[in-house]
Amino acid sequence: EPVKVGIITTLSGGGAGLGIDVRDGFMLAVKQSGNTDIEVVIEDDQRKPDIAVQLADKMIQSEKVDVMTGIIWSNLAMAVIPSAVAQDKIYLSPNAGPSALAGRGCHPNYFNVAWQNDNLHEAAGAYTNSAGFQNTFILAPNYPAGQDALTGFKRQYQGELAGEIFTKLGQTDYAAEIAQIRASGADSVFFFLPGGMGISFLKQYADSGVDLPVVGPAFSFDQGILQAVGQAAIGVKNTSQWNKDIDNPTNAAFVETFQAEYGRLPSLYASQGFDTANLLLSAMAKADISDRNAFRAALKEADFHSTRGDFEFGNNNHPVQNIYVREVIKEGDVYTNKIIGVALENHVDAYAADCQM
Amino acid sequence: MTLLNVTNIAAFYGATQALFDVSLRIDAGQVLALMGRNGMGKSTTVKTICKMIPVSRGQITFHGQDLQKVPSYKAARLGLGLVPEGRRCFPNLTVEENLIAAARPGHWDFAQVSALFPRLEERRTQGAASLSGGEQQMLSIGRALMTNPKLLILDEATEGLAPLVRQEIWDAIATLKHKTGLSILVVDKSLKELSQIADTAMILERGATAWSGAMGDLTDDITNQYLGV
Amino acid sequence: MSFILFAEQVLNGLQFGVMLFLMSAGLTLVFGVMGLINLAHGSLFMIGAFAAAAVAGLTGSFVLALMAALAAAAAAGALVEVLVIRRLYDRDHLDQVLATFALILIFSEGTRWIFGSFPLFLNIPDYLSGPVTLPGGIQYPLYRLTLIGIGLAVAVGLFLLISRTRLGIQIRAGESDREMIAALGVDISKLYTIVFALGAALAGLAGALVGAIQSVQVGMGEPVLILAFVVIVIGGIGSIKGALIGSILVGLTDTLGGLFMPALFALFMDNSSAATAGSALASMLIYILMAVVLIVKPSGLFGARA
Amino acid sequence: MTRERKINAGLALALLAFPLWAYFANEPFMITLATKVAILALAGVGLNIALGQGGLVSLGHAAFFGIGGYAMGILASHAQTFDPIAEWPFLIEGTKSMPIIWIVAVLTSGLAALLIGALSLRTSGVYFIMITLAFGQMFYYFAISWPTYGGEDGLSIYVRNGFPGLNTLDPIQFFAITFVILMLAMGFAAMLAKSPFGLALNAARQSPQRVETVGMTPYRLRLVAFVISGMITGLAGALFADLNRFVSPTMFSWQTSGEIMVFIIIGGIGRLYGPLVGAALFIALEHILGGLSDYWHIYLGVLLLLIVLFARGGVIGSLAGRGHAHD
Amino acid sequence: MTDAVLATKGISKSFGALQASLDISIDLRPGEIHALIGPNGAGKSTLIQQIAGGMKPDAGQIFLNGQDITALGTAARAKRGLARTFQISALAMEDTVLQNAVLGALGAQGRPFQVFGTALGKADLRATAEQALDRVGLMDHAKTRTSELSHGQRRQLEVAVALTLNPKAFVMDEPMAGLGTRGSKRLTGFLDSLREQAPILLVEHDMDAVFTLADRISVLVYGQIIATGTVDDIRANADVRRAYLGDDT
Ligand SMILES: Nc1ncnc2c1ncn2[C@@H]1O[C@H](COP(=O)(O)OP(=O)(O)OP(=O)(O)O)[C@@H](O)[C@H]1O
Ligand SMILES: Nc1ncnc2c1ncn2[C@@H]1O[C@H](COP(=O)(O)OP(=O)(O)OP(=O)(O)O)[C@@H](O)[C@H]1O
Ligand SMILES: [Mg+2]
Ligand SMILES: [Mg+2]
Repeated sequence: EPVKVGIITTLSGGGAGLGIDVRDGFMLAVKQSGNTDIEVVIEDDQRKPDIAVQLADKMIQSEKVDVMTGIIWSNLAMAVIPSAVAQDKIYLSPNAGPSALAGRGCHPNYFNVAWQNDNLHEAAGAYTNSAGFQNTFILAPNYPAGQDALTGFKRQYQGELAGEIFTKLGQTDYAAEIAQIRASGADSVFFFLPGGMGISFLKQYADSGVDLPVVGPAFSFDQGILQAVGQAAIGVKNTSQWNKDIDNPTNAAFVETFQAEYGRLPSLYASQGFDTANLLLSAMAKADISDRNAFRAALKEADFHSTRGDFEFGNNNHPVQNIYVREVIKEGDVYTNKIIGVALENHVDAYAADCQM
Repeated sequence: MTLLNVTNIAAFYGATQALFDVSLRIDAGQVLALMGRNGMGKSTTVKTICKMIPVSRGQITFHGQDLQKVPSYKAARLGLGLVPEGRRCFPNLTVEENLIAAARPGHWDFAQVSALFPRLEERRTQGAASLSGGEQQMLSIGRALMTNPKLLILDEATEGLAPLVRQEIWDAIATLKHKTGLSILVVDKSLKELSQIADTAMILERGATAWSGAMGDLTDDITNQYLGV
Repeated sequence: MSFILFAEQVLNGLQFGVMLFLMSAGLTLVFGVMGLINLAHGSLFMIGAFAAAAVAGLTGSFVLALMAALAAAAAAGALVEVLVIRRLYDRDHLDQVLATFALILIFSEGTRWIFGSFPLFLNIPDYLSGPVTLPGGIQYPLYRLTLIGIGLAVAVGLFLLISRTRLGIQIRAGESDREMIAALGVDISKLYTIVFALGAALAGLAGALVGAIQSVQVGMGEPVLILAFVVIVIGGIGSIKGALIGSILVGLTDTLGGLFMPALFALFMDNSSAATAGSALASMLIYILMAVVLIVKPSGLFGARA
Repeated sequence: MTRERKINAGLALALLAFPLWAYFANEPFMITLATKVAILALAGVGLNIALGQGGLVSLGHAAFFGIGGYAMGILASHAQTFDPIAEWPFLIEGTKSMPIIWIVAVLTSGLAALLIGALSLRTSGVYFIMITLAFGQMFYYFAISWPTYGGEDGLSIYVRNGFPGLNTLDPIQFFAITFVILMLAMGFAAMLAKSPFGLALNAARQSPQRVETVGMTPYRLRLVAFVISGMITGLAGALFADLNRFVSPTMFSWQTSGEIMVFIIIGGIGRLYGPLVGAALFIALEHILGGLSDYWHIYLGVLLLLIVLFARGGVIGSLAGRGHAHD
Repeated sequence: MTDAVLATKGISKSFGALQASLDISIDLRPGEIHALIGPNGAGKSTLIQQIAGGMKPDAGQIFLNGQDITALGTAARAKRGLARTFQISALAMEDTVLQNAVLGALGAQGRPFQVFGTALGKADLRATAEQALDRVGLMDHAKTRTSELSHGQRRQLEVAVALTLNPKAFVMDEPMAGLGTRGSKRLTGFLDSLREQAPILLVEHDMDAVFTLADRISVLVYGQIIATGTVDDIRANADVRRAYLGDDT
């Protein structure tokens, strides 16, 4: 029986790049599979929660989809996922992994193919320890994901905090924060500033003359935005569950075909979209969507070739995976990342224990 | 040579008609006095000539050009210099700036205007808002002259001024007429001064021409009928 | 808090303020002279940044990039004025708000259509990068100092333009009596186009200058636009002086507020919640400032009319 | 009577007929869209009392819309977790009852409108537009950074709140609720316009001096109108939150204020059915254009521009001719 | 002074350097029409504004029926019985003539916050309004939109709205302005009949009307009253002829 998939993702306005990458990665896998039993509807949420909710209603009520995916942002995820899974739709998250859905709020219909939100931050904390930093300065925007980021970092980090700052969401000028970093006597800086915020911060940081080492999650250093950050990012260490140099055939083929298809290097988000589709395809091969229990079990097995190598779900349907440390380098004219180590091995998120499923 | 020719114009404010078939003519070097009691349409006539309000019927030509077809700034550039009712100096500008704003090349420049109204030279940097009424009037005339007009239009240039100041203004107008041969359309209420300066005259009564002719032909009967109380 | 940190933050506030001034100057000019609310002013900021990034990408020259920003924004401004804005002068503010809101949509999506969804790259030129040491041992990025310099120079230039040149005099005359200045032979619609293009060029310049230290991306203009409105309302609409003082006030409030508010809250809260609460209040601070100014002076600090 | 009346009756019928068609055609999403139109139109009806009748161009009505939304979100989330909102000075429990939520939404947004209005109405013109914007932004930033109720993530309510005797999760029944409320609000707005208060308010917009010289204070008239306006928009906010079963600070953003205003302008300022037409057109465009291209905002922009430039008086104004509305 | 309905005592007002009112004391006695004349910009409208409450005097006091009303706002003065008309018509232009008159009646009634029932359906309001319209002869135009009225009819409507307040004193700023000769004559007759109801402080440039109507005339020049007296006094006053009337009058 054919499976109908609804992708709600951000395709216009700020942050559209992420949604486009997820969509392109997903569609690439579907195309490569040659499977004609899968029908995909794609809608643009404009990064607005109310639009996302409506689109979800539309997909469930009108399009009658079986599986949903695509949401990038945690706040949109929180608006859509709980009610979708309650209506017995399967949801495969290609990016957002809010803690509320990982712990007590976990659900058998909800699978996260990317990470729990805290993971990359925790990894950054772990790396900061191993790199020998004792007094780090941490900052993130003042919104839930930002607060989670600092909490996640502190969960692993063992040294002192030279300072802890919440910036304004959408802030573009970090001169004031950089001045505080300069005055704080820190030995390193951890920051989580997704999208344009990270670009601005790094450019300004590089120009400020403060030359403390910088650590962050992959979001600010990924393929889509590195070119805009430019020289300022070189040498920065960041944590990610994926990189284009992870050595396995699936990944190599993915990087190559993605580049051939779309004319650009794949990003983290593209890999997540690609994995999501492959997970779905693997379950379709094993079970019929009309038999929800069998289908869920097939998903849980995660019997597919991931770009990350082996892929495994924990008890809360979130990945148990390695998180790597990457370094920003320049290859020819292109800024990109290279893996330099493993920050956390087979990492299970902190909320898994709370999940009664 | 006919400089300004207004033929059978009508004009409205919203639904109320303010001008009915008004015609007038000014030749080069002439002074025309436009008279009439309050609210009879003198200022309205002036405003239609300067393209501040549209005419609904009739024709206005200046220097042979049909003014109907040009916007107000082009009409001004053809050589219409307006001293509007209520002076309308730019209050946020100084005296000098008021003059500069209007300046176009020609005989009249800041020095010439200062020579005509020495008072303006003294007040050069003062804001127009704080000038006395008479000074504002001088400034408004000076400003119109700075555009080097062919026809100077004075609407109530002596209104509300102390007699002494009035006299100064009249003297200046006389100078303009006799020394520079400027054509002038003058709207005013003081018959005595008008009769000394104007060549032709015209009286408006409720938006229509009541009388027109040479200034010399204006008899006491006529003025009593149309201008008296 | 050390003196150096404080001094650096004051400089930061100043720099932020000066950039805001470039945005607000055009906005206040357009509003003061033409009575037009232009929500699309932020799009001109964005156009400047994109033009600069594109030209810098092609030629590698920062100076050329700045020129391109000025030219592109001015051209876009003039074009929009002639095609759309001109029809709005006699309309009420609501129509202006809606029409210029529509322009934002067109500009933003149009830019995304041309340049794609990913942020663009525009970097500080080498000769302006890195910090310099100021008297008192303050380390401060050279580029930001340059921004302060450029901003203040533009402020002085604009002030001279408006107060000393014939064009400026005519602009101010048009502000108080549009009909009269036309009756004196000044082509008021051309004047308006010039003013609009000038305002646009300043916004474009600000976009390019800021683009080099931030990310050049679609939608970058709107947050600045809101701030610029706050600035001109605080300063008093139509006043260049008000825009400058308002900008610096907003710049300092925002920067120092972000610094002091969490510190203030830390006096009676634990650090983490003080950081949260303090920065929450800090982000509301300029709006509070604006509300207070308007409640005390309903037409802004230097506003003539309401 | 007039042509506008006939158009209005047609519009009300259309709003009723569309979801009924969708119900029988088994297109529940179309009902949801119609519900959204009704709710946003309600917000517009609220703003239109301030804007159309009072001449108060508020760019901060998102504040009331958001307060209504959060009234629902906060009450329902406490009911969801059985965690009282306050225990002192007396016990306040959450609730999942729509009528109670509505009352709270209307009262809190009315209170906020009283405060904001009392301060903002001291200014006028663009300053008023901007100071209302400023208040809206204060709420926006507050909601984003206040972690208790979800901050930027917002609050999710998993099940729609209840209304005695109805199954609110059934799209057509929830639509019926919003439709009735919208019609009541429009009836109220129509009555207001003709009432002595409406007469005075409309006169205060056209000539405040006149109103003063006959012994009334424009400030007070406007303040009352602003409060009524805020209350209705607040109620719309509560319904909107229930429609989505979700609230977030986006409801407070200036774009939300702008959109509500856009509905009114598209439909026709001061026209009773203006907000309905505007909201319907906007949502239809969003729905249809959104399917055409990733860059559909361009088309939306061009369309809006054409409406402002060439359809003066909004859609209703163009259809019905110049009636009782100001430019 | 004690029997004056309306009086000012030492009113002064300046705009920056401009002295618009200087120590002005005038009064309005029962049953009289007191005309205020003077050149443009002399400060007549400014004085009217201060009396009506639209502008605060820098110094001096204003009394209505012996009570000091200087501190009151426009609306409060209107409630106490001070009715004014504007130099430039201030009416609700989109509303009908009747609605404008009802607005006056509503103000007089003092309960503007009624949201139930229609304004035109309130019998008491409507009666007051129609009566006033009838008196100025506008009843035929009750349903006309005000913006469609001629200039003269608008002036009549202004007076009608003032009448709905059943005022103790009228303050009128150039009611004849823009009326034709016939219109002025009609309004002159009407104002003449109005003085029995309440006295009128009348600012007017139309000397025919002023000389016909006025019991007393005050002449304002550069913010100062230079003369007050009967029509004949004023016509004969040399200062007044010089400052305002001129020699031809
Ligand atoms: N802006 C306006 N709107 C409506 N009517 C107007 C307007 N300006 C003038 N009027 C009317 O048009 C008529 C002619 O006015 P105009 O100003 O031309 O008179 P005038 O002869 O210049 O009088 P004055 O000697 O008082 O200046 C008057 O009845 C006046 O009331
Ligand atoms: N708000 C103000 N600010 C500054 N100056 C003002 C203000 N209001 C009036 N004036 C000035 O005060 C003077 C008196 O004005 P006013 O309107 O009282 O004159 P008026 O006697 O009524 O004249 P008219 O007969 O032309 O109506 C004028 O010079 C005017 O420009
Ligand atoms: Mg005149
Ligand atoms: Mg006056």
